[in-house]
Amino acid sequence: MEVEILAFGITRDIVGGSTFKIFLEREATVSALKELLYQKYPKMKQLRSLMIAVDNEYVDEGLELKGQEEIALIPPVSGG
Amino acid sequence: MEVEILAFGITRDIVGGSTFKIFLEREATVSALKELLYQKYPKMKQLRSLMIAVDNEYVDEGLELKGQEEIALIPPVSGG
Amino acid sequence: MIKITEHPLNPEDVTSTVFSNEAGAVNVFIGTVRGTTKNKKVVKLEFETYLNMAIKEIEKIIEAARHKWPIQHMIIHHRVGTLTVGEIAVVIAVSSGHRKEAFAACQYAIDTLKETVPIWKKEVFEDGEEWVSAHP
Amino acid sequence: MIKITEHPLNPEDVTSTVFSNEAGAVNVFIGTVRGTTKNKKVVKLEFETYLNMAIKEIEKIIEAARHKWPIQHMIIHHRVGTLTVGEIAVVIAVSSGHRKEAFAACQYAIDTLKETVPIWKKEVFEDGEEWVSAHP
Repeated sequence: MEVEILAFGITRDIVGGSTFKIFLEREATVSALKELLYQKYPKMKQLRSLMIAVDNEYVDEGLELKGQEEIALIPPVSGG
Repeated sequence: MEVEILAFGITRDIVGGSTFKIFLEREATVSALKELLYQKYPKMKQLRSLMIAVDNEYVDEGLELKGQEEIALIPPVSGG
Repeated sequence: MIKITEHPLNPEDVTSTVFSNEAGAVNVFIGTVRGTTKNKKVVKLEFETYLNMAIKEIEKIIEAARHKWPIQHMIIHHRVGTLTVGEIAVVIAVSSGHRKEAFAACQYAIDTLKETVPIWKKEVFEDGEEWVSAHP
Repeated sequence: MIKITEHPLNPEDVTSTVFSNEAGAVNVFIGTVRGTTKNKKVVKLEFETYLNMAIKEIEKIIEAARHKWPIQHMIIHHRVGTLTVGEIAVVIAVSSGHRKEAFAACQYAIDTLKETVPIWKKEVFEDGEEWVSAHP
């Protein structure tokens, strides 16, 4: 399945845009998504951390993605 | 020697004025002054604490008074 | 209670909102743009946010603070967009009956905001730029 | 830097004075008159001070805070005279490079002020009055 992903901060710079599309197996886990991202964008491996948010919530690596969610890359935050 | 003493807060209420005079032996200590005060104004013994300030500084009980200082009674403070 | 905006923040507006006749203490934290970082001169900061999620995460902070301490009110305003040196990035105001809780809740709020709320800042120097905290 | 006055305090004036391009954090404590204490309704508070000594003791607090933490500025304003419920009794503002020091120095300042600075308050209730903390 093709999913659209939101990218913020340094991940937006790495992927070259605020959204991008990626092909995932059906019910791929968040962990599998991160592996794919690291393959496609090796610079993401150098980040201090990379969290995934699904529908505006931080999620665990084991969560299975259905393809209808709002998925976002959350590099280390630095507000305040 | 007769010394004039400033009284603040609840000590002002106890002595009935913002200044009062008291007779002290020459070179009486702060401790001796407090004893005299407790005798003359027993309500001062009920305070949570009673500090003496000499020339705008907290002083120890052993300090000897010369009679020329600015002496003040400092009951428990409660600013803020 | 929560605002994320591109417009300048006004600490007085935030603070005046938390006063209450039942509160004896108000603590306010204001984060401003420092002129230097790691001995480099900062020209400006660019803040961006994942807005809906950021609002949700700030709501969680306020909710958690209410459970941890008997606070009266907590208001959090954060600015995004381009900020120059000296400008205010965040204002957090807390009121409570006694001072200990106001300090603790305010410090908890800014510490947690910096860990969980999806807001990012890029420092722009005279000779380059850098996403803050992105790399180890 | 230090003000003890019978006039209303303005937190905005105090806060704006501590901002600096080298400070990334500002912490402000505001103490207000609570409407109830020990379940009794407060009508008003009467503050008095031993002015010269109070200024000296506040100077010591600021000096000690500067030695303990790398702070930029610390301002302390205290009101005296008659205050009604909700009015501001004290404002302390501190700026520093990083937030931890601003919080620590501000909390130290209000904690120490309440222990050492010769200012006294009398709570006036509907049916009596009491010097705060005078008795055990």
